[in-house]
Amino acid sequence: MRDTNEMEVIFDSCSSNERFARVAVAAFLTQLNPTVEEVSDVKTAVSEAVTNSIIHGYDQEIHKIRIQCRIDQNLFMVVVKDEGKGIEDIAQAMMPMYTTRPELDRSGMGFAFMEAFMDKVEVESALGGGTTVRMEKTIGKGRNLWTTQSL
Amino acid sequence: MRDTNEMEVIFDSCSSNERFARVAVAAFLTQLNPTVEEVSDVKTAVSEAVTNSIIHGYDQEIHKIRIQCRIDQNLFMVVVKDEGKGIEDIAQAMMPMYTTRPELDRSGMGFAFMEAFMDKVEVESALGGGTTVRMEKTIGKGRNLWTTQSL
Amino acid sequence: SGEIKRFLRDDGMIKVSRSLKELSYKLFQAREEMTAALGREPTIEELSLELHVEKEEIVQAMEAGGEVESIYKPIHQ
Ligand SMILES: Nc1ncnc2c1ncn2[C@@H]1O[C@H](COP(=O)(O)OP(=O)(O)O)[C@@H](O)[C@H]1O
Ligand SMILES: Nc1ncnc2c1ncn2[C@@H]1O[C@H](COP(=O)(O)OP(=O)(O)O)[C@@H](O)[C@H]1O
Ligand SMILES: [Mg+2]
Ligand SMILES: [Mg+2]
Repeated sequence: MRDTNEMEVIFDSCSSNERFARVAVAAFLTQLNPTVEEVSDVKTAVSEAVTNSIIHGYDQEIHKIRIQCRIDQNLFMVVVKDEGKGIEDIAQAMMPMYTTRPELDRSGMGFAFMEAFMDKVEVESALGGGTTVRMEKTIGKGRNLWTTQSL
Repeated sequence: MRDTNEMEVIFDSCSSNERFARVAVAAFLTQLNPTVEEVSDVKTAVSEAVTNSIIHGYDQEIHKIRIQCRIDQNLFMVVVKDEGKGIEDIAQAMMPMYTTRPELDRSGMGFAFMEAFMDKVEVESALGGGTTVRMEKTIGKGRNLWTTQSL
Repeated sequence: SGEIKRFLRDDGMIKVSRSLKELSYKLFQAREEMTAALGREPTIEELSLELHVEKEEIVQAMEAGGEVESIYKPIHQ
């Protein structure tokens, strides 16, 4: 296999596409031979970002969400992008338990989950200018260890 | 669910992305609650079109392939697009057993499979201008019939 | 031949959602067995070899697994 590979998926911001987005990203990720747990970590993080775009970015109106994935060796990079209303104070938005939509039963833990399950999370956003969430995760960390153990 | 839904996926034309593309399309199609047979029909057709773009369109160089899917009620539409070398004579290319790459063990049955497994296949292409394959399939045809029979 | 055709037809009527749920149950079992045997999490590739299913299909089945886990859990406990 080549060392790098890229894909991009663009879809309507309806909640029925959340599953589809997760599967598309997970299917692309399988090239790195992850464990079930690594796949679920990435799926959870992507889900949180996509839900945010649907609920907060677009206020549940239907517009486009774009996910870009890139594999470089065993590094997996995923970017979730909307052109929605944007975030005024990113640092505040990323604080655990902070939510602007408590009435929708939001827990304010979306960014906290992304940070817990991925190695790196970066948010770019501006009021009225949409939101871009960039995440990275190295797949197969410590796997050499396993190989050594089983020898 | 809304009656229409759209997605688009763009990926590198390497053969390791073929399976990814099939599953991305299948995951999107799942919304129509298809049978195993319907999904495998669509996957086969998409596979053939993607393989053609990789092998014939791009001569196995790495460029982009674009798949667009649209659901409208129970009609599933999928478009596979490359910007590769194009087809000179489309009618001839679509004839069963016709292949320009017998040395690569091609059977010349790709378009025949697409036509067998989908309700409609349309090809647009020009030498040097890339190739677009548009396919349609109604999902759940005859399902009422079956229900009636089993009563 | 009418009978055979109908048999094939019925077979084709299995909903993909059901077949993915079945696969997700097998996946759940295989993952537990292999984790115990290997002393670590199996990779998707190892699961795909064990279950004779493409890696991409395994992640699709994982997605269908949510309900299955709750259905089958009581049996395991
Ligand atoms: N894509 C986005 N567009 C606009 N605002 C966002 C977006 N993502 C997150 N936010 C803001 O950041 C806050 C925190 O997000 P998150 O941690 O996922 O918690 P929750 O979604 O439960 O509110 C949200 O309440 C919202 O105000
Ligand atoms: N995307 C494409 N770009 C250029 N040529 C194509 C493309 N798809 C099909 N063709 C041409 O049409 C022919 C028939 O295609 P197909 O029926 O799939 O058979 P095969 O792939 O086995 O040759 C190919 O041999 C090729 O010459
Ligand atoms: Mg959230
Ligand atoms: Mg072909």
